[in-house]
Amino acid sequence: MMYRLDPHPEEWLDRSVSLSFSFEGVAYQGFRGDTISSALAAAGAPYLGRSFKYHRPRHILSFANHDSNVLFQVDGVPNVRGDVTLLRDGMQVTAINTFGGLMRDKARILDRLGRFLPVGFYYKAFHSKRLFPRWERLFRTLTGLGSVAPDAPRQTTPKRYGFCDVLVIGAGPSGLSAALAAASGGARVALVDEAFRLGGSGVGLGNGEHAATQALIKSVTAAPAITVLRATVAAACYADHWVALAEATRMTKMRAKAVVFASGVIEQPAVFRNNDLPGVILASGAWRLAWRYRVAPGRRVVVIAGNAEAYQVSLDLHALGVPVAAIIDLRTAADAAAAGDDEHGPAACAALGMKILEGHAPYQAVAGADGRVAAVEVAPLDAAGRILSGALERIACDALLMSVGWAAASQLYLQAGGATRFSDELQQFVPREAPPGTFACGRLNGAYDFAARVADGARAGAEAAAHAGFGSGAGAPGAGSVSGPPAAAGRRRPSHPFPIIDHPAGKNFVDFDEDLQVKDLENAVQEGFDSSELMKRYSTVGMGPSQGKHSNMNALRILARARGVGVERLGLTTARPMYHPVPLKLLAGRSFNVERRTPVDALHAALDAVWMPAGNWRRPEYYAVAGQTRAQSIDAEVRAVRNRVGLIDVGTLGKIEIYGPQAGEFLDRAYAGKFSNLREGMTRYGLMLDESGVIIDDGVIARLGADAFYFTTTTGGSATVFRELLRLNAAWGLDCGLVNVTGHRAAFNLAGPASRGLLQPLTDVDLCDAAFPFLGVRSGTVAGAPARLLRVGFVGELGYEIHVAAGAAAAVWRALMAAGGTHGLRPFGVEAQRVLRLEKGHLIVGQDTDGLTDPFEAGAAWAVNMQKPFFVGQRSLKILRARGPRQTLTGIELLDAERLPKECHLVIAGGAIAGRVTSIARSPTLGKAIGLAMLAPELARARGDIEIRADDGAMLKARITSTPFYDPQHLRQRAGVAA
Amino acid sequence: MSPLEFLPRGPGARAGLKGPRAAEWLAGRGIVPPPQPNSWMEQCGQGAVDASLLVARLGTAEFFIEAGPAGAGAADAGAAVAAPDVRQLAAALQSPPAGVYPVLREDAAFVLSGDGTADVLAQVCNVNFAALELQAQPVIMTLLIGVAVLIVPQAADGGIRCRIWCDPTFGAYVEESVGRVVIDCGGSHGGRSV
Amino acid sequence: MKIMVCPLNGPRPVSEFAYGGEVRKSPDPDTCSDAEWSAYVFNRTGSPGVKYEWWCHIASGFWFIASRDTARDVVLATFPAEVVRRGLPPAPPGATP
Amino acid sequence: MFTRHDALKQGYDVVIIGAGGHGLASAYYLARDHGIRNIAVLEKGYIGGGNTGRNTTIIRSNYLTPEGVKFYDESVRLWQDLGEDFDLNLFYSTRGHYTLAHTDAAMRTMRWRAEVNKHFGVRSEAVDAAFVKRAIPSIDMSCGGHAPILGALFHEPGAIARHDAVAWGYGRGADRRGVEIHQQTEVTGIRLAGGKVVGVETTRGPIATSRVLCAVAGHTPRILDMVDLHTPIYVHPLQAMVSEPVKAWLDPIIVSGSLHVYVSQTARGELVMGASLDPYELHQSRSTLDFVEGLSSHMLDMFPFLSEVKVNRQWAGLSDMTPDFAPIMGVTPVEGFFLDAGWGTWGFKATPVCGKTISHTVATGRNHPLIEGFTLERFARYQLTGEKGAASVGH
Repeated sequence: MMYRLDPHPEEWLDRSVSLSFSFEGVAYQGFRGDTISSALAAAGAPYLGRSFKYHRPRHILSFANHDSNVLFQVDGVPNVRGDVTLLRDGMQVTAINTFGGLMRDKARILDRLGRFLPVGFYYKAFHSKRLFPRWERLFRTLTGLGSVAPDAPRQTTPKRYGFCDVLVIGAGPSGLSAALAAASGGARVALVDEAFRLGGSGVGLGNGEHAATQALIKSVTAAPAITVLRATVAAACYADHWVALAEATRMTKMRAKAVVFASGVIEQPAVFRNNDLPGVILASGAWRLAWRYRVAPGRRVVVIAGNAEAYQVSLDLHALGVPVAAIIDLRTAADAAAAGDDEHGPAACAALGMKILEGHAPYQAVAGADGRVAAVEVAPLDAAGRILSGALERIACDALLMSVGWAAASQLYLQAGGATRFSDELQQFVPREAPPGTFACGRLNGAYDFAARVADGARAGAEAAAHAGFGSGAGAPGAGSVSGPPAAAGRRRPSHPFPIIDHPAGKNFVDFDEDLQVKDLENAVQEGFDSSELMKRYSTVGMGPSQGKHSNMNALRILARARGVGVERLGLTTARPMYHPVPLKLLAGRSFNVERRTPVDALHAALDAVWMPAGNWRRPEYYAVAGQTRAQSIDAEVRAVRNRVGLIDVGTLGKIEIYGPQAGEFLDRAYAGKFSNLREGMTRYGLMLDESGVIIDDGVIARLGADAFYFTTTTGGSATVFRELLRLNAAWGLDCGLVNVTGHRAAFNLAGPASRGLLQPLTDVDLCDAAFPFLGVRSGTVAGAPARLLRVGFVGELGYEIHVAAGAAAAVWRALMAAGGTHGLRPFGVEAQRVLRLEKGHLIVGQDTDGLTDPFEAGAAWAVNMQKPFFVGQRSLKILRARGPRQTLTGIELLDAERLPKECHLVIAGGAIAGRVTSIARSPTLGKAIGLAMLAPELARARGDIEIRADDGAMLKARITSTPFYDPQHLRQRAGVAA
Repeated sequence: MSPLEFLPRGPGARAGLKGPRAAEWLAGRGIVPPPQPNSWMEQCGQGAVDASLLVARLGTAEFFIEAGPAGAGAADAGAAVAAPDVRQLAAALQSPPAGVYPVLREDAAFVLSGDGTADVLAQVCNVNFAALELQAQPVIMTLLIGVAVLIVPQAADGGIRCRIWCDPTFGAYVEESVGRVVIDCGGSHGGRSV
Repeated sequence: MKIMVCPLNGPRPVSEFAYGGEVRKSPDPDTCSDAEWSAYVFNRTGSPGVKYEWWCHIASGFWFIASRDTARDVVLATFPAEVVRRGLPPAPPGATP
Repeated sequence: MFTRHDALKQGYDVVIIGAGGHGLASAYYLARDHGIRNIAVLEKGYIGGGNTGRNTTIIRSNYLTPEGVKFYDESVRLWQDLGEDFDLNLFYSTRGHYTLAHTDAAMRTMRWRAEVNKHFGVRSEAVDAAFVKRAIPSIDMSCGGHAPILGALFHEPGAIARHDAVAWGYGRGADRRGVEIHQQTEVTGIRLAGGKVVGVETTRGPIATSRVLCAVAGHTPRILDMVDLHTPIYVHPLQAMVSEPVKAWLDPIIVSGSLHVYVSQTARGELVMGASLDPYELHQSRSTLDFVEGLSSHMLDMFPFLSEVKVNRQWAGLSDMTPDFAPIMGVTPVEGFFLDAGWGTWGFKATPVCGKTISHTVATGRNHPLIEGFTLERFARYQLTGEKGAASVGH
């Protein structure tokens, strides 16, 4: 049972503040500074969680942000890591994924069934088509970890861009020393570590290493050029030294000129039966618990040893007041000596009365009545490393520590493009080729002894600074660092080559996240999944929340043994972001969503506009009128335009000016029509094609002067069309220049028989037909503001598009509305405009055309001038004309105006699809239902009746008719019938 | 240092032009075009213009001119003085000679200044302002929370101060979004604060 | 995020740029066959290697040419757009086969 | 499950390049249905290690063109029996598939797809906002206020499956029928004589064969260079990410074109999420921060309550894209060289039907009727198969 030790001056606790919280409904106390796990451990909570698959009781393993069996539901937040989450007063904590509570989890039955559920089992069962759905429902209730609450609010947290010369990841001795070296070279350094305090988690209280580390910390905190980010996870490394740094409530996207990886190593468990019992802990975890939080792992502690650190930890624990009863060393004294260990450790431990068993291994841990570790059964190993289970010795303990080796925390280094090799001496993957600007040091780099780590850090820091342009060093730009580790470092072997002990009854866990045992991995290999990638995918080893940080290395050893090859032959699986899981909220940040508003947006709102989204814009779909339905309002808006006058904001259209002697030629090349022959003061419809002859945009092009044109694009196309025109201009190199005034100019369309009468008093432009004919463009003022007037007929009435500077827009709109009262002016929205243009048979690019429609199919050949020497799409049109249309845009009239099909309902002929309705509306003007349809050419040619199938299958009859439906001779827009 | 604030600036008097002969045209009107692409200069009372102007060179052949001294704030007396001259320029550009193309400038304009400006910029813009040589008077064309902007950064009592322009139809979005960040950073936005 | 060095605006994150595709020379539309033309319109050099590409700095509307190794996502050099008319320089060293 | 073959034979009746789902399915059906068993499947990496193991496992047939709908409908039919055929649990789980519409233009496309689907007997329906809200009560119908949901295309048969298992199932089935699967074996060249395929060069030596099938999604152009074939295929990366497991809360598969999101929850409880294609050509499966930032933001627009849910892992695959978003399959101008490519971002769902139709094509030398809309020469004829509307986002 764990318990709290007496206060220590360097503990990470503030015992003056005690915090109360609840766990599984029971009240607990902790101190400020405690993590959830340390507080529960100190309070002697027997279990902290259940495993994912077998629901076995689990407790602290690493106490270093890898305890994926100690995930909590905290105040509604799922999968909170207890080992690194600070305790808050009033926290409500429960274990996740239990059925009936942590202590009596009903699902623990799965532990008994375990032997019936080997890896791959799920692939081999329950797959009858009939039964799977039912089984999956059961499976889905059992799986998953924490739960989400659909009523939880959205959290927005800030994100920021950061910049530094050298980023150092990891603030252990090597990282601290790297930061100091880089800073002394004059570089601006950022030093990040996920712990709450600097210094890493190196043992060695007795031998001065701790004191030396404290000294480094002092200098780092005193150095103005070093920015320290504590409790910050370097979550991922992306291209060009772009590193995501995740804090509790903020993400920093750090751009560094060089990166030093001092991310250290992750202690690895020994694999033996019941190595997952509560009370079986990684030695470094127990050290962190005892040193930082003054929690003793137990009263009778036994250590499984595979390296020199085991003895160091035992001495430290002893010094911290934690009695160590025995040390079980997998190695004989000779092995240890061969591994470069001195005898000081064992001797000192023995002197303190610790029992030392060399050449022995744990056969299995034994659980007590409380389900926690109560003893360990050990036996000697033979020369081949096989355990002699005949000669078992039982040693009672309430804590079993594992100190058998390490795996490099190389994930970020690998993400940065670094390569590694497996070092047999060290039994660890070490950096091989580091990409330019990346430098590895410390234990990650194979430097283990304290002095070597500090020296290696200084070397990497200096090289990184040099790469960033500060001081001189091996790290001249271009070369990444592969130098080091210092010769001295390699000598002793910190990791045991095979800390894995077989047991006939299994439960010797390799992966605690996924409850994978040795035999599971061996089965995978037998099944033919005998590469590290395939084994990972089949067995799911390393796919849990800790991403294999405790399992990949041992899994590789097991794979190597099964295939009879060395680990170096296998290689690591790809290390992908994230290093630790990162909440969506941090990645999302504030979630900016670009919104665009025309200058008269507020005026629409004041007129009760009902909005519809249009790209980043919002546009009035129609203007709501009290007591009128949507349809009634739209009809009224249509009638206003036909009979009196209407005003619509068309400011979202793309608006472009082009100047220069070759402006006309440019337009001739960019558009399908001819514009170099357009008379000054006149406009012409423009159709834009892509190279394959497909219609991509349209607009009106106005000639303002010999060398000046003004033209519009569709709302949706404005940005992309302008960008493409700029590209064409750069490619063609004609003598002309483009100006995008989309947002700087507002535009309204004043349309209807009364438009002239309304507008004339407000403008100095003579609006009479003689002075300003249909399709003309004029410059002048409207309501005192400089304006361009385009007399165009999209809606098919006498009308004027009024283009003014954005700053003047509101005043002009108000003036028009004010003057409009006597003329029956009504603002109209996008829906009414759609009906109006449909009555005129005008197509909308993207609605009446699709991604493959050419001008011949759209009936827009009239807007194409094939005689021109060149235009984009021309050559393809020649081919398309020969190919013939695959569809033909056709006007239709519904025979039954009561029941309308919807847009995109299909035209059916002879039981086959023969086209689709692209536009449909009930025309208040004509009192009938009209539309456009893309029809099979032969059907369109036949000009008979067609059948449209509604979504309920009803067949609706329609008749092919010519367009325009309304005012076919365009008399109204040309002459402008007086109202 | 002064308190953090984000202020929208009024319409102001602005003119824009581009084209192969734009620089020449400006010079002919007594306005010295900044020699370097993407840089700005302040003109004080040279030649035809007798008030101070901000003249920015955007790329090689485009210019942006605003009335008032480079350090102009939300409302600046100097701006009012220079306004007529700038309006004259804009008017003259309506009938430009060959090789000079008028550019309508109805930008939304802002000033971000005070203690914490750098923190706000770090949240909305991926440019390392600390690395800029401000004495070279750079003009930054970049994206700010997804919107194309023109930024004139200036040294201001130990920190940085930015004048920002963007397409007016993005003005409200930029004002609200950046304003929210400014307020979160303890500053004030158009008078509003926490 | 990748850094792209814009000839006008200097080094900027690639998110400030729009990709305009590979620089491609069209056959003479007046003399080429339909097959040659459709090949030009639809076909692409899909395999990895160093390619000359159109890139646009969005905020300044500035188009330029970048030579980029599409196997490694490394930008080897950037040029003003005129090079497409003056003729592209030969592929620089560092090209992946 | 698989046999390890130490050496390559001197020749094979058919050589299949790529041991992903498509290559192995083709081998499986060639052996099972066409009696061709002397086949080598060559894989430069490991079985299912390409896009088969990188996709987001969505299976659907709610396409836009008749060619697409018929093809994928047949695929879905095959999928449903695959587990029993293989005697292997593919976790094939029919969840229902919603493609959300946030604009009236999108709503129109949904209706178009629904009508074409129904015409060919595929269960799809354009549904309104209320229907969506009932089906996914936890979704924020305003999507953060900037993309209100107007309705959706509801596709009942939409499903997910355990991606790796599909490759394993086909691989095991082929293996048992005598097909040789050679991993870590890279094709370095294809030998032609008189415009015909006569052999293949590999890192483990040459092989004689008269028929080669190229099924190497994302790497197709490199193989095409070996036979000097020019196609519209270009390669962009496609990224995805997965969350930590949480208790089951999401049954259907949700896709939003406007927000560029698709998401489903696996049987293990992970949320598998994807977005649209990376913006520029690249032949490298690197991850980017922009991707997870944008996707996370849009996920929270739809499901704000996931703010604290953690992203566990992100990855990428390479997609061969085509101008019309339809694949390129079948015979080619090079006799004996068959193509199964251009799968863009949706090849996984086509795995079984590809195996079926391509095996027929390889065995008979004539394109299977179901793939006639997908031939390479459609471009020269300007006869594109406009699938963009259904495929651009959605996978």
